[in-house]
Amino acid sequence: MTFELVCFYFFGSVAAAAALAVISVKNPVVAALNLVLTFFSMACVWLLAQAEFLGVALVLVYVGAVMVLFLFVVMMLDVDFAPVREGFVRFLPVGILVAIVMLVEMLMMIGVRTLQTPLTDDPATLAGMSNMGWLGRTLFRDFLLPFEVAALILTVGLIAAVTLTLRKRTGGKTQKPSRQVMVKREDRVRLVKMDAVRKGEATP
Amino acid sequence: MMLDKSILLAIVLAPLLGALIAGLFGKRIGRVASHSVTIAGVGLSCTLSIYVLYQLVWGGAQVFNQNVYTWFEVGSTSAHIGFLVDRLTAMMMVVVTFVSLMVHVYTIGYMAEDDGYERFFSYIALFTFSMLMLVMSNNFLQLFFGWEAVGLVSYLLIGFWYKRPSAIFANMKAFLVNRVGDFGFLLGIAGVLMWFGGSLDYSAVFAHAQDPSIDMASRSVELIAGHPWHVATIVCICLFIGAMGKSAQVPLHVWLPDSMEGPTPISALIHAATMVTAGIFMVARMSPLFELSETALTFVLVIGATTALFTGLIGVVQNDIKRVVAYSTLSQLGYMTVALGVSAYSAGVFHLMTHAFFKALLFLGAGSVIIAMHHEQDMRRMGGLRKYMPITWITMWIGSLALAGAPGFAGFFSKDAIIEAVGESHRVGAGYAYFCVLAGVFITALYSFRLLYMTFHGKERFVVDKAGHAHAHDAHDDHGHHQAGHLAHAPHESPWVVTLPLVLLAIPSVVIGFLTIGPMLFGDYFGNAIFVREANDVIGELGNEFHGAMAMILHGFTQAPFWIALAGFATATWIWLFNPSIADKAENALRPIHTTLMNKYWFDNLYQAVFARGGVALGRGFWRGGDAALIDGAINGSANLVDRMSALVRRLQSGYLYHYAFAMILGLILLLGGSWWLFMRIAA
Amino acid sequence: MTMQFNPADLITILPELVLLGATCAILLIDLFIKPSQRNITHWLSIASIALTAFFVWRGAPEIAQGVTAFNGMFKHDGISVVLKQFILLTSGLSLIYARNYMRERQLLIGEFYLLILFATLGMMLLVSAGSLITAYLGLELLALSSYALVALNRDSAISAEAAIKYFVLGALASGLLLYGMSMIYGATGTLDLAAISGLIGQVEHPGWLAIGLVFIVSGVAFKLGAAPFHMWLPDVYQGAPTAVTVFIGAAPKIAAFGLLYRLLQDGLGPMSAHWTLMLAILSVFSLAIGNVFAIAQSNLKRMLAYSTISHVGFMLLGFVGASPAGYSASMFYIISYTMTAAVAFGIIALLARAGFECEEIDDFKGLNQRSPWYAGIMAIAMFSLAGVPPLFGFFAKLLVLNAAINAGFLWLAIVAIIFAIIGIYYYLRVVKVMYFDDAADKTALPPPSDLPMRWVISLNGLALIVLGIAWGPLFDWCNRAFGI
Amino acid sequence: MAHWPLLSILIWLPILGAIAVLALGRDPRVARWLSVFIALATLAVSIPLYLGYEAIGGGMQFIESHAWIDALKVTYGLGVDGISVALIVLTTFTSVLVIIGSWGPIDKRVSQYMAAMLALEGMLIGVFAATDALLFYVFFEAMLIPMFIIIGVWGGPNRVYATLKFFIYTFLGSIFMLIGLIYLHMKTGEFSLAAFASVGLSAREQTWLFFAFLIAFAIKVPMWPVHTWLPDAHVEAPTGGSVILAAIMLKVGGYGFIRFSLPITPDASQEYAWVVIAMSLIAVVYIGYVALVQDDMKKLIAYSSIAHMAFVTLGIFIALALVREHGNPEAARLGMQGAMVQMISHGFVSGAMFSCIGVLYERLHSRMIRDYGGVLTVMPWFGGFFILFAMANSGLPGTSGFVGEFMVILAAFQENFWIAAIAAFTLIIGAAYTLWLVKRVIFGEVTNPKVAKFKDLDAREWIVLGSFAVAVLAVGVYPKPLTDLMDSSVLQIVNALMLSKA
Amino acid sequence: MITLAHFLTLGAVLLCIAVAGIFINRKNVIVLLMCIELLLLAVNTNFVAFSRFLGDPSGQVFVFFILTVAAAEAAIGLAILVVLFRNRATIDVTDIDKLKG
Repeated sequence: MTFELVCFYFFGSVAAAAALAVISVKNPVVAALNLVLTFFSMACVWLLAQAEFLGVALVLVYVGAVMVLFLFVVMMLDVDFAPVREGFVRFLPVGILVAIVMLVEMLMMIGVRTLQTPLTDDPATLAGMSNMGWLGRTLFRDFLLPFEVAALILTVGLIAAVTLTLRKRTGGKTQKPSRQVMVKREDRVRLVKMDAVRKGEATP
Repeated sequence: MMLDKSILLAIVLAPLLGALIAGLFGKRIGRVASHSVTIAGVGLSCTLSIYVLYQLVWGGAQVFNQNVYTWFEVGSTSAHIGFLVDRLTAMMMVVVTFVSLMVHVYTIGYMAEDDGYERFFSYIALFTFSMLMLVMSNNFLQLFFGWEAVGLVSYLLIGFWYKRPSAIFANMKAFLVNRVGDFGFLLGIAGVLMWFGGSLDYSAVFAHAQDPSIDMASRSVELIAGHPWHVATIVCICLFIGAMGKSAQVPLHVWLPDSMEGPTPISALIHAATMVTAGIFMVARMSPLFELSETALTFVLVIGATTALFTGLIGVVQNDIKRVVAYSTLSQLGYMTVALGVSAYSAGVFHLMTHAFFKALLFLGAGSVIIAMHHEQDMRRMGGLRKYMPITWITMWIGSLALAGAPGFAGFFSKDAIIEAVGESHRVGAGYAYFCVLAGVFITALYSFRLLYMTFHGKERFVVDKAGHAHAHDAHDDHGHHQAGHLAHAPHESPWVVTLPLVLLAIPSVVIGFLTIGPMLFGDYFGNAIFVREANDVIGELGNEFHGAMAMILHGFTQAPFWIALAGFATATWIWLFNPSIADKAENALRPIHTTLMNKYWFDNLYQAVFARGGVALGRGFWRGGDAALIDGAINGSANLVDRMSALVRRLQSGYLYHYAFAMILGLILLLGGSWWLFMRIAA
Repeated sequence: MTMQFNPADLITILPELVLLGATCAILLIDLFIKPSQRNITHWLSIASIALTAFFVWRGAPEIAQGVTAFNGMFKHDGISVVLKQFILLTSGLSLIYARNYMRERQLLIGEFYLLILFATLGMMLLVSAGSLITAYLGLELLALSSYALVALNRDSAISAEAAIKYFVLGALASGLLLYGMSMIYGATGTLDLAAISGLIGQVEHPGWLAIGLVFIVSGVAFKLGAAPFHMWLPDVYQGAPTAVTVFIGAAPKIAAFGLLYRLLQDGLGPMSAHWTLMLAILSVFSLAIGNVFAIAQSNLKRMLAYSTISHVGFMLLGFVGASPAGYSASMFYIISYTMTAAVAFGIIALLARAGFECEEIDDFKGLNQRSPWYAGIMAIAMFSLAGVPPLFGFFAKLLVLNAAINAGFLWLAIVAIIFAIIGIYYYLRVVKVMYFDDAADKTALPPPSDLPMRWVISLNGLALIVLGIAWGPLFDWCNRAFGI
Repeated sequence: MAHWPLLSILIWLPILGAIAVLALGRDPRVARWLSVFIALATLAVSIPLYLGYEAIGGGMQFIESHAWIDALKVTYGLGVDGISVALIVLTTFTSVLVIIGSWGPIDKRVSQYMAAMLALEGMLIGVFAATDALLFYVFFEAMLIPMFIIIGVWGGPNRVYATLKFFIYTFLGSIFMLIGLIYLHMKTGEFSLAAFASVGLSAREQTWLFFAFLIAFAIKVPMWPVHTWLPDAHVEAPTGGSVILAAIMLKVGGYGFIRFSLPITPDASQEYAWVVIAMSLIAVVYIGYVALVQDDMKKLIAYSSIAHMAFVTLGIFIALALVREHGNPEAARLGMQGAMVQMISHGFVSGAMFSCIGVLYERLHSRMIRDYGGVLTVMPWFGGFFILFAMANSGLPGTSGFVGEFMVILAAFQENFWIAAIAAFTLIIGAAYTLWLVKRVIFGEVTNPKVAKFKDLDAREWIVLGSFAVAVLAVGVYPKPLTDLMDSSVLQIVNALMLSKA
Repeated sequence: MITLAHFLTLGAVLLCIAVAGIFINRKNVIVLLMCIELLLLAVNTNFVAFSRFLGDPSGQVFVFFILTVAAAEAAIGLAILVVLFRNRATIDVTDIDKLKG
């Protein structure tokens, strides 16, 4: 039971708990904050695996950008607290069961019980460089094409997001002086001829 | 010397040509042209037939047996159209063409006012063609062709007045009953092809049948496992079933009386003289086969005897003049069949010939009466006609005497020969047959003279109202349109075109038997056209006592048949000539018997109930129950099932995201499990 | 293992570069033109696709096993050539079929073209993926564009619904795919497909491979729309604007085929014993669900969506043999399917008018009286989908059945034809509606204003007959791609 | 003339003609004349085929073979033997009459109708001429499309049900055959029928192949119990459709048995011949009775068609049984010939009957027997024709209807007396339902005032019925040319039956 | 001391939670998007762990790309969400059922 293991268990359990909270709490804002917590603790877990860059990136990208976006949207749409539907309770055990079955199958096939691969020392340090350099080198040498494609994906994301959300304001009130001066009486006033109201017939 | 093929072709084709012309262009060329062309055709073939007969008998011509063309040829199996003309055939040809010619002439008068005139001539000429094809055939295929062709024409002619419900019912009935016979006949032919040397030609088949090295008589086969039957028996019985249909033997006789719905000339030509005797001819022709099977001959004998007696009985109670003659025809056909049954083929054929003449005479006479009575056929509304139509009267007497077998007349010789042949025979059932034929003699005399008396003698049972010349001559095809028993004007003798044939037929009715019995029965007329085994040769034995026709007449007076016939004559005279009231008394006294006879032993009702209605019911069952309910039910059912299933399962596509995801995960888990299991198997 | 960047690689991906460049150019140009001049964008996009196709043809590798670039991340071989050609073809077709429809709905915006072009680029990368990562990125490029395209009609509630469903499930699927990739990576220690298939023999944790395989198959099955991972498909096809349906109904299927082939054959080929069975199961599911669900549909787009599922099931028949012959049969099948589906959806888009979607089956009543020509083309498409000779679809079915039977999966072939018989029914229903029923109004339909579209769709329809009679060359092409 | 690709011309002339009719046929008159012209041209082309075919030897002739799909060794292989020639001539002959006959009744979308008919003709010829199984299958299936359209568009009130049933039923049958063909392709590596016939197959393979083929062809023939699509299809189809369907399409089934079942799976066919024979006999009796009670003329004739086609299947499999069990090739030839003649004859007779009903339908727009009666009084010529064809339908000697049944019964007798007896029952039941029909429709008093206004045949109908009549009588009176045409081909098939495969 | 099993287990657990979240969830779509992020997180954990234990950087590079894509994905997802909300005024999962059958 080394220190790392203690940390791992701590962060791991926190992450799992927070993840559970994400899917179970009613309030989306709370869910989002729980998600943030999950990310934080997972980042720490990654750090335990000496993936410093990714750990930091996770915090920056997700907690810094994505989650904020989420919260923003939640606020913007001010979604009401959805009442729990009756179908939910009936369905819950089945769902949980399925999830557990899946988990068990996966763990069995991964063979976690027999799996005792010890943590070797950091390949990056073996390579004599920081984790960041280690990654960067690979990224820009071997993964040039994917890197470009990733850029494209971001572009698409940009285009798509804009296309879908940007819309011209309709119904905005602006003055058009030219039309104002050209206005005629007929446009404004209408003379209606009515025959006088006689007694008896009026006001049904 | 050899007969010329072209002559034979001419004999066959002349009537066909006439028929086609009259049929296709009748309306254009008109009545006279139509009947002249057909009569010319039939006349030609009649003269040529007589010439052929002459050549064969006196000209010393060889038997003609040649194929005209090959119908089909598949491997070793081949079928041809061809002629076999020996004396038997020649005799038939003369009879057929002669009677046909008479009927043609007669028709000119009889159908004078019918608007189907041309059609009618075309039909009868066509019939002549078909009948000639039948008798002149040298193989089974053509025989069957003619067989069905005459059936077709008879169908068309019975239904000649196709607006009458009764007529179109009768013609369908006739055709179907004949088809029952043909069903057997066709199987018989198939049997011949299979067992008698794989050929359809008479000569080959007969040769095979008589080949001592094969001994067909004892060859047998098991149609039902464990029950060996002689092939000869199977084949012959099948063939004879065909004959039963065509020659109206019990129980397939029911169509013949109804066929009287057709115009009278047809009754004379087809349903008395020629077509119905085709069965007799066929059996005689097949004598080499029938000789192989005692069983089959017994079958023939019993059927014939039954027909001879019991159909005659019905004749006694009939009041429709034509029907009386029709039943007498049935009974006479029975006689012929009996003759065949005792292997007296020549006697059968001999009776066929004589019967053809006098029965045609009787029918035409009856027709002449009917004309006079304006299509009144009920004898109870006749009587005393002799003074109005002497020729008809006399010729009818001649015909009846011949029918009753008065010594010297044609019928006497043939019938006597048959009776004696039966007496001679030792075949199983001969005793029964002997009784039947003797009793039949009495019955025959009874109804024959009953007919004469009720029609020509006694007091007139019809009224002549002077008014109403208006509808004196309107369409023949609906009789009884005016009040029953009332005539537009007094009956009178028919025109010469009607009476001439009567006279011309009366002559042979008298003399033909006297002239031909010698050669035909006891001479060597038929040569080897007819084959009889020594053991069965009753005619041969009779031949020993035969000392000429005259002697036979004298001998006849001493024989039972004569006295029985006389008794019948006396009874008839006593009852219907002098005190008809007895008839009614007897009728009441013998009520059950009378009803039985009136209902023709309920054959028709039975068939109607079982086959007609039963068939329809069965069909409905198959259709509604089998096709609609079961088969289509299954098919449409499965289609609907898919539809309903689809409508049901589509709910699974609930539209809810989480269900979709859930389905995916379930699939994933399924695959995981499967692959885990597989993985374990491979690991292990 | 690190190696320097090799400029020759740029030549290899020249077609992709061309398309990319053209797309960026269009992106810029479109910013500066008035909406009324959208035709410029339209024709530029089509031209760029044509140009790309030309370069694909020029750049077709001589050697059978093809060439790789970027350390094997990009694989250019006969297969990718064929697939790319048809991806470009169908994308071009969908652009042509789309214009009129989109214009009438004020949706003819530059982004539409950009997204389709990016998606096309993604598909091209996808089908020549030589490494898990290329496959993933190509897939995402395609997927993200598709999500946006489906939602493109911002004022349509059902489009948005379709888009969100598509997005969530699609993300889930790619998540699963990624998980599978991670296990594969863990087991083999490499992302390079060729290397993976080389290493599979001596992995110490075959279980990881198995689990990775399952997740990958699930992910790909989703993209293909194979049951039970199909449920997004009907909703998306129906919800998306028809013009978009034309696109996502055609080209991405070819790409998905490419993905399936790259991952399972190139990467996990040695594990075929496992995945052939999985695919067989998926195939049965897809055939059953697709055909049975389709019968009850009244919306033509939705019906065609289900029919797509059943056709995917048929296409998978070719994979169960894990043999080149089978792959080429499947490729032939997917090509024939996309060509036919393009016609079917295209006709819907063609008949649709502003404010009238013409996507209910009943909208086609009496079409033969109103516009015999297009009724005829639609009928051809339907019979081809039903697999009636002498049309394209029949021979495709023939080939995959042949493949399945040769692979010893006779039972599967029989299952397939039984469901094919059920399937006949709903295709015939469309023909029945067009030919046997009477239209509400007998007036002849005005021919669609878009002349090029009329011509192209007619040619596309006739191609179904021509390729039905002379399908040999195409078949040979597929065979050559797989080195047969 | 032999160096011309006659068969290809025969196939493609009508199909391309169909396209031409579609293209030019805006004006109905143009469509009619053009289609008649094309049909006549096709007929004309089929004459040199008949003349040029050397009956002696009876092998495949006019062979055309071009590679179609090299990869699968699929060939565009055409060739005819006597049987095919007979059927092709039947097709071209009937098609002309059908198109002429459709001039009057078809008034809406004429060009489409004519085009469908022509395309159908071409495909039918293709089926009869194909020597490559896949090519055969393509034509076999493709012909469903035009028929589907014909019934569905120009059919009666219940046409949709009928045509869907027709299409799905037939498709269901044939698709199993497709599996069989693919399997055989796997065994042989090619699709040529010759190769299929020569490849050795185990008993098990043969059995399931046999049943795969049986389903396909039994539905096409159709045999009891999978016949129920036929009455519906006939009742709803327009006259021309019924004629083509009865006269030719059904023959494809019988032809398939001869071309596929017998040569490819002889042993299984022998083992299960009793199944087919039983089905045929049931059809003769059962269907006969069902026909008896129909009150719809077309349905009646449709059922009688089933009963008559039963003689085809009976003849074919009787032949097989005779060869295999009795070693009696002579009788087998007779049976096979009978089956073939029956096919041709039924083509004429049923075509003629349906044309007759079409003539009546045109005048009264009813197919119900009860609406008619006494037609002979107002239409003497028509009545004559009708009676003639009715007689042919009930197998009267001297008409074509008799020949085939006669041969088959003769052959069946040599196999087994009882089979022959049941088969011969058709003499009675067949006559019963046909003559009853005649009695109720043609004879009798005119009850329906509309009937009284009937006009007799016009020239167009004269041509159609007259031609049929000539054909019926010609085959009936002198079948030898027909049998000679097919004899040696039949001989080859029968000889092939003798060798086992397993 | 930490073994690979720990990481893989944690990844699997997160994955299952995320998946369960997707199909159990009855609330609004945003949570679904969050679940997707969780899913990717699980995957990333796997990659990180493997790459670490294999001593091969490409795994972590892959994670880098996944993060990138995830960001774009989130953007698009939220955009679609907004569109949906504008049309429907709700993003409740149970209300998104116009397309079905």
